[in-house]
Amino acid sequence: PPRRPLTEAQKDFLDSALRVNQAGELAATLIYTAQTPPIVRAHPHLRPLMKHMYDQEAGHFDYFNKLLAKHRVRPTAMYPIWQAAATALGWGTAIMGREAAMACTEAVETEIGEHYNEQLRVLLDWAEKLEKSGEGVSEEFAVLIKELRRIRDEELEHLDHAVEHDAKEAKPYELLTNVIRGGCRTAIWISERV
Amino acid sequence: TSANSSVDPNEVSHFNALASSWWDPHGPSRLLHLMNPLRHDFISRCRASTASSSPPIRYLDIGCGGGIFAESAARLPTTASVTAIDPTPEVLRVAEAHKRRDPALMAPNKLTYLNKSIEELPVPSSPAEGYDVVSVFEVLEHVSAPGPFLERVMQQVRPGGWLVLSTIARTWTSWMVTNVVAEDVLGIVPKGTHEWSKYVNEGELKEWFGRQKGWGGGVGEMRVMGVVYVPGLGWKEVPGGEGWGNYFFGVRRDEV
Amino acid sequence: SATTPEVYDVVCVGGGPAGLSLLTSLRASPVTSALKVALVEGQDLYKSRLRSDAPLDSFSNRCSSLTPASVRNLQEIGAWNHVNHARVQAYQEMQVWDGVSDARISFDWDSARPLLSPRKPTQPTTIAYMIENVNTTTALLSRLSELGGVDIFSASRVESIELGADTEQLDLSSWPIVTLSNGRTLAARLLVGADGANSPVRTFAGIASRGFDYNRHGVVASLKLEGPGWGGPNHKIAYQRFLPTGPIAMLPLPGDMATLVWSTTPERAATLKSLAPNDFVAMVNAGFRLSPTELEYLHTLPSGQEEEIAWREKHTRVDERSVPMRVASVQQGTVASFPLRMRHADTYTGERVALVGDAAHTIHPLAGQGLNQGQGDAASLAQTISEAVKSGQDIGSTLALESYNSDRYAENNTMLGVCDKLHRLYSTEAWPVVGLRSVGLRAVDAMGPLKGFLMGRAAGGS
Amino acid sequence: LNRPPPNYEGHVPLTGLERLGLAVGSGILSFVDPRRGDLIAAFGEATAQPYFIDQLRNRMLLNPTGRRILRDRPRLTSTSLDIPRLRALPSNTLGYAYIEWLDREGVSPDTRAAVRYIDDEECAYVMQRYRECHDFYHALVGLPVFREGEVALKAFEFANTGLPMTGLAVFSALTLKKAEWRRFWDIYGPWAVRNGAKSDDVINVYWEEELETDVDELRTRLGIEKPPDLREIRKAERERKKREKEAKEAAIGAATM
Amino acid sequence: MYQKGVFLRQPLWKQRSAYHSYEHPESPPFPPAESAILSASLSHVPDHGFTSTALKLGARDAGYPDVSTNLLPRGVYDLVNYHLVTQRLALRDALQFPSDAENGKPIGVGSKVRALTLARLRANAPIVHRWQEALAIMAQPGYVPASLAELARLADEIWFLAGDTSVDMSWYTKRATLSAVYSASEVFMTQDTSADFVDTERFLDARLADLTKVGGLIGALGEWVGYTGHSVVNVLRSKGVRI
Amino acid sequence: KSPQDEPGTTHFGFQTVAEALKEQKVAGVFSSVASSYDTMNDFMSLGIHRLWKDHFVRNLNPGRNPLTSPPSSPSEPQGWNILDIAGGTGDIAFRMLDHASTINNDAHTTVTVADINPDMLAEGRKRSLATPYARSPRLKFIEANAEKLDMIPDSSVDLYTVAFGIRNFTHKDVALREAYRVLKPGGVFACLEFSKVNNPLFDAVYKRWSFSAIPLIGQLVAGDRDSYQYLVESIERFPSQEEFRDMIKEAGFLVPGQGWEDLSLGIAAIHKGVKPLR
Repeated sequence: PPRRPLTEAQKDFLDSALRVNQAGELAATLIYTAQTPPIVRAHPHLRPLMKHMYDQEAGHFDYFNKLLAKHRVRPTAMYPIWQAAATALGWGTAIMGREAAMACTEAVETEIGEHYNEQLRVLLDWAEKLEKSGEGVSEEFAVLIKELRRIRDEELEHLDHAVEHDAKEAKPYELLTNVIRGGCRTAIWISERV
Repeated sequence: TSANSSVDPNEVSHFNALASSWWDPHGPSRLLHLMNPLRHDFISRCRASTASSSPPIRYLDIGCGGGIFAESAARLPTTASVTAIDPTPEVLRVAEAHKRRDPALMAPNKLTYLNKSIEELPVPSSPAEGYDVVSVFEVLEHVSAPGPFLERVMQQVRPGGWLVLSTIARTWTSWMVTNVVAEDVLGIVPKGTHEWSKYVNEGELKEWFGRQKGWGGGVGEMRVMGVVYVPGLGWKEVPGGEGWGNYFFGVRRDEV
Repeated sequence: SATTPEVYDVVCVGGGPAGLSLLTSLRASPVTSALKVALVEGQDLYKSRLRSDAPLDSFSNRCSSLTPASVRNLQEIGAWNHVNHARVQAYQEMQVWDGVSDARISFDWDSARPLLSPRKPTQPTTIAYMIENVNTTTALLSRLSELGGVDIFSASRVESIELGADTEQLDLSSWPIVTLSNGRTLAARLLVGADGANSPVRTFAGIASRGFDYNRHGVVASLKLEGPGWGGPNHKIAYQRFLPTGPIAMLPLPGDMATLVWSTTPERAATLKSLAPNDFVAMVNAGFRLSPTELEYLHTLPSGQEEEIAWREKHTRVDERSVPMRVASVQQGTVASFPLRMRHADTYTGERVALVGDAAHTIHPLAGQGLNQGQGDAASLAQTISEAVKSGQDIGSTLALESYNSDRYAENNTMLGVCDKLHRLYSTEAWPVVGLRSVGLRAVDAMGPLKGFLMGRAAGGS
Repeated sequence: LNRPPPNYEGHVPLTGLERLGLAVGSGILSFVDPRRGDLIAAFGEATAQPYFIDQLRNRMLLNPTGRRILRDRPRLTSTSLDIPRLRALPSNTLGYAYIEWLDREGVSPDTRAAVRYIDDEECAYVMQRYRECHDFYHALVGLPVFREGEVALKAFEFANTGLPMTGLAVFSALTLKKAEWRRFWDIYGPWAVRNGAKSDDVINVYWEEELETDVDELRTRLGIEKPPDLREIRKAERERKKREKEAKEAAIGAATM
Repeated sequence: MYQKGVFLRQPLWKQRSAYHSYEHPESPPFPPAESAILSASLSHVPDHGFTSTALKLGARDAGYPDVSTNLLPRGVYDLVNYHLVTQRLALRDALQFPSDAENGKPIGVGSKVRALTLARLRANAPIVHRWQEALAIMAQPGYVPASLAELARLADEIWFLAGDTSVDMSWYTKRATLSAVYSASEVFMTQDTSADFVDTERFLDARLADLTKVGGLIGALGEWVGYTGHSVVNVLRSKGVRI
Repeated sequence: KSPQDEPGTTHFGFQTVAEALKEQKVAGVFSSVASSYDTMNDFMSLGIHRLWKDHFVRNLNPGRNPLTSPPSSPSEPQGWNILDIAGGTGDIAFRMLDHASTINNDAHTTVTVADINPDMLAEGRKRSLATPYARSPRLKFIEANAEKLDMIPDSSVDLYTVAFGIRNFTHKDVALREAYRVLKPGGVFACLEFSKVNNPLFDAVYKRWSFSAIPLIGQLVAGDRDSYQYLVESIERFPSQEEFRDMIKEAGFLVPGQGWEDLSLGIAAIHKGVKPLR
């Protein structure tokens, strides 16, 4: 059967999902960029790790940029505000010390990982329905699902790195992680809409 | 993480963190690093003032910590060998790891670390076996009984050699500077490093060594240099500073 | 063997003036002479040396002005007497004027003295020395070979730079390992990057370099004037005229020779380079005499400038003594151009890495400070290394290198900023800006002490 | 009073103060009595000096024909122009229009005063050239010499050359009668500004070589639209007013009977 | 499909989402009946303008009685909107850019934008003498948001067809400035009497030139501020300040 | 009819009654209310219903303007043939005729007013005497049940309007199919009716007003609480905008845009449908 056009709700979901992912990856790259100088100056042995994590995040960011341009999705209007916020967050936690920076990475990565899982659940649900209706999953969706899985796994890998480098020992651990996770959730909620 | 994967990664990263805290230029031990050049100046000033033996010199560093002074002494061209002892094994492993990063220090018995306290260190069989320079930097203020400690240390010094130490005077200003400002306000020294009651005044040292026979007999054989840390500019020599702050104290064992 | 790298204390990549000056300082000072030092250079150092008997009527078009401070530094490290002095030209006065409004300032020590006291005879009258870059490098090279003790890898490119390995005997994981084109590997306790604007060492150290492209090209040429200059052979004058498209400068060389540095737009630079010699000579003379509008038209002509300029000069009133002597001829094959950029690295030091010269910063040539900054960097780094050796520190540790960065970064940054702002100030013809800057220029010219202070700073501060 | 030496024969170097005095004096007097051609000329020279004449010369320097004019330095006098030959030219050519215009206005090319107060010798020639070509501008745009036409042309010249004298001359429009002012404000003012700014520099036209070209073709080449002919409008205006008067009288006549 | 609280998911201001799928076909912009009436009415616009008369005539042409013009929810505004949407969608195949310009180097995005904007303006030519009516209709308070949304979609279409793939803040500034330039040129065109709208073309070029100049200035200023900020931080770091 | 009723019964306000009985009850309500019908509507909508009706008619723009539309072939009827269902008092009919003749100066458009309730028709005839169309052939009153319009031939009507009437029909879907039958291809079904308020906050206030105040006023002014109670309940029973639009679609009509236009935040709504050409 010929492929049916996407419903309005599906298009809305994809539109805001891609927008929020791009905003998230932008924030992630800027956090690492701001964290690297102070951290690497104090702990030179961390330079390869920070570079590795940054390269992966830059890869994600580039992937979502291409996706946004290809599917003509509007980037978030809060772009400069997220840029400033992410740089401030990265630099602030780096100044508070290595553990605080790792705790910040841990908090952000848990939030982003959870968010990707949520999106994957919806997409898998669509794929299942398309499969059942015999229309078959479009190549677009298949690639998107595969990429989202890969990106989520890399984010969780960063999470493990952070925990491995004493993220838990940051001084105000509870306060710091909760504030950052709350911030991330609000940012995600806003980016879905604006 | 290091090649041998048998070690649990958490432990390795914890060790890396501790090691980098010793050798982090902006870390907690920044002040000690900045004090190194002054230590070498003081030693060369002490040795120059009296006709002591010509180089190469054998050093003994007591309470070497991460090896900050020991490594720099080992690199000097005039140094024959450096022996550095410290009771805590953890810190010595840090020093050992950092030593392997510099081929110059890997020359045979150029720089040896011993996990011994001063008591366990064997007394040199003959006076000539002693060390030309015995350094006790930032240790005295952590020792509960300075008297017996110094007696054991003095046995290690070769006649004509120098005992050099640096510590903090027990005064109101030193309490304010080291405990309140350095540790709590600026946080440039980790909390709980110093205990004010154990500080030793320069006058007490001078009087104590005066009573030791065979020590500091000749003129200029007992020297003092007061120093203070100015944030932004580093350690600065302050004449008369020994009265109220950090100071260096050097005493020579008489040629017998 | 290729596997275990040779361990060096200092490996300097790049044999330019900055790198050579650093190595010469290290070899010359007793404290640091014990260090094991290596120099890596892509071109063949020896082939490009200045022949001692090079004729005095042909000069390289790559010249720079050495400030008295740089010369003093070269003297200290013993390189100055290796210089071919016959090819060096000191100049005692510098005329700078605004091409649009003809506001003029003249830098010379006797007009820059404090108001009351007459100039002390002992004070030097020279502002700076014009010297070919190749002359400087040859002098440094001969001084270096005189000192000996440097493993020079000439004509060998740097294949790659990576961090070493943590083996049983040694932990070189923080040491940069340089692999050369001939397969040799050098482990550097301190890797010095003196390897030019896009320096591989800087990229290895992960240090970003920020700045602007000026969309301008510097046209250089060696010229023969009609005479030794209005001040005679022992009072040489340098000239710089600020045109809206960029400054045009004529710097004196021995005898009747002079070197030209004309910063202009890429299109105009291309036109200038394509001109016949006589037209080019006429254009250089016009550059100092005719109005910016005239020059704008002349650059549109493919050829025939000479005749057009001859006519126009009859109708333009110019005080010949306040502009350089007429150019007689241009030395064949010396007309070339290079893009002008401003770059500044984020920091000069990293773990076991230090940057000197063009690798750390590229500056607009209008103040002729490019080479001097490099010499200043080299001297300061040599001083830092000797302090570290004296106090037994590992010369590659970031702690030891801190003093170099804090000593040079702010000063270079100010000089870069001043030249950049001067370039922007003088690249417009809007009459309000022209009016203000001309008033400012005349004011500074009138105030002797302020001018003296500026000349002191430009002469290298120390 | 030691004046600096003149740069060219007939040059009278002025100090800043004298220049100001000349400018103000000649300005006011020429405003009062516009027929004083020499005063207008002096006013033009006094005000052009510091910046404006240089701008005009620079615009000539940037244009190939402008440079040729500066190099050849042609002069427009009755001798240099072969008047009879021009009369024989076909009626649509510039030369013929110029001569026919000269006869109609009863003006000769020699009435132009020499330039004396511009310091730079080349700028003096530029002012001289501008003054001599002034009549050609009349021919080109067909504006008559009497006050209204002159003001309209001055407005055009101001927009085209930027000389302050032409700009200030526009103020003399205040002395126009109501209807003339209305016409200037509605038709000729906007025409002058739009065409003056948009078209090429008239100073860069080598008139001597353009004598044979067709006037309309030259006008389109320079990008100037021909303004409505002022004479016809005035004639039509007058007839209309005359007819109105007669009609009014007839009406009064009828009423009285 | 996506159950999370619908009210929460509803974007603050409802706009047709821009996700363009390449495999799933696009649903047609107008239902068949409406597009029949509207396309027929468009042909009457040159004579009757954007009025209900044109709608009635269009309905009649499409075989509908006059009354069925009620099929259009917003009446005459739908006719204007129909014109805008069809012209926007027609842009896609209006211009085929040769793979590379005659001098070898590929045509820049800027010149493509200019060509596309000009093509869109020229598409208004047949009804330009009626366009001021349309502008009046669009200016009614009820229809202003819809018209602005359509203008934004046009700007997005032009930038997309020109091959612009930037998805950061410049995405907004580019579309906003292009919308402003386009609407200014459109208004200018309504009173342009020159042959083949040469004046409009010159007007458009002037505005685009202003745009690049201002863009260049802002870009240079941003670059300079960024550089100065970094150099201040670097100088502080070189003096040992721990930032 | 809500599904849970047994077959054959329908709801009368909130009571469930046998279907046959509903028509009688409805007729009873309207007979008693006929005279004060307008006052009732005023109270129900605070007088706004007059504005709604004006907007409704202007929006439909009845009548063919000979000046602007092309000269139609003689065979084609000049004006529109409009059928106004449940328009007893003629509110809509008079407005349609006024609009057609004054705005579109069309003298041929005819309006047929049909209502099930003779009293409402009588009221309508009485009022029509005061209008210029008293005895003109352009206005006809017929008594008919919207679900059985036998007297109207197929595909004969241009415009089928029903204002505040359809909520009282027992079988709305049948009435809709009947409308589909009588309308010409391209003809328009237009319905103005009370509807659901979409803003939850405003809805709560409106419910308080309609359920407590209106029956009370009905009793005080018209002395008839039950009729007003029924009217208010019937509004609540009436399907929402989406549901009613879907019913129109099921009847075969093409629906413009989203299908309805809310008036005063949804207190009332205009639903439209166009019979496709086929």
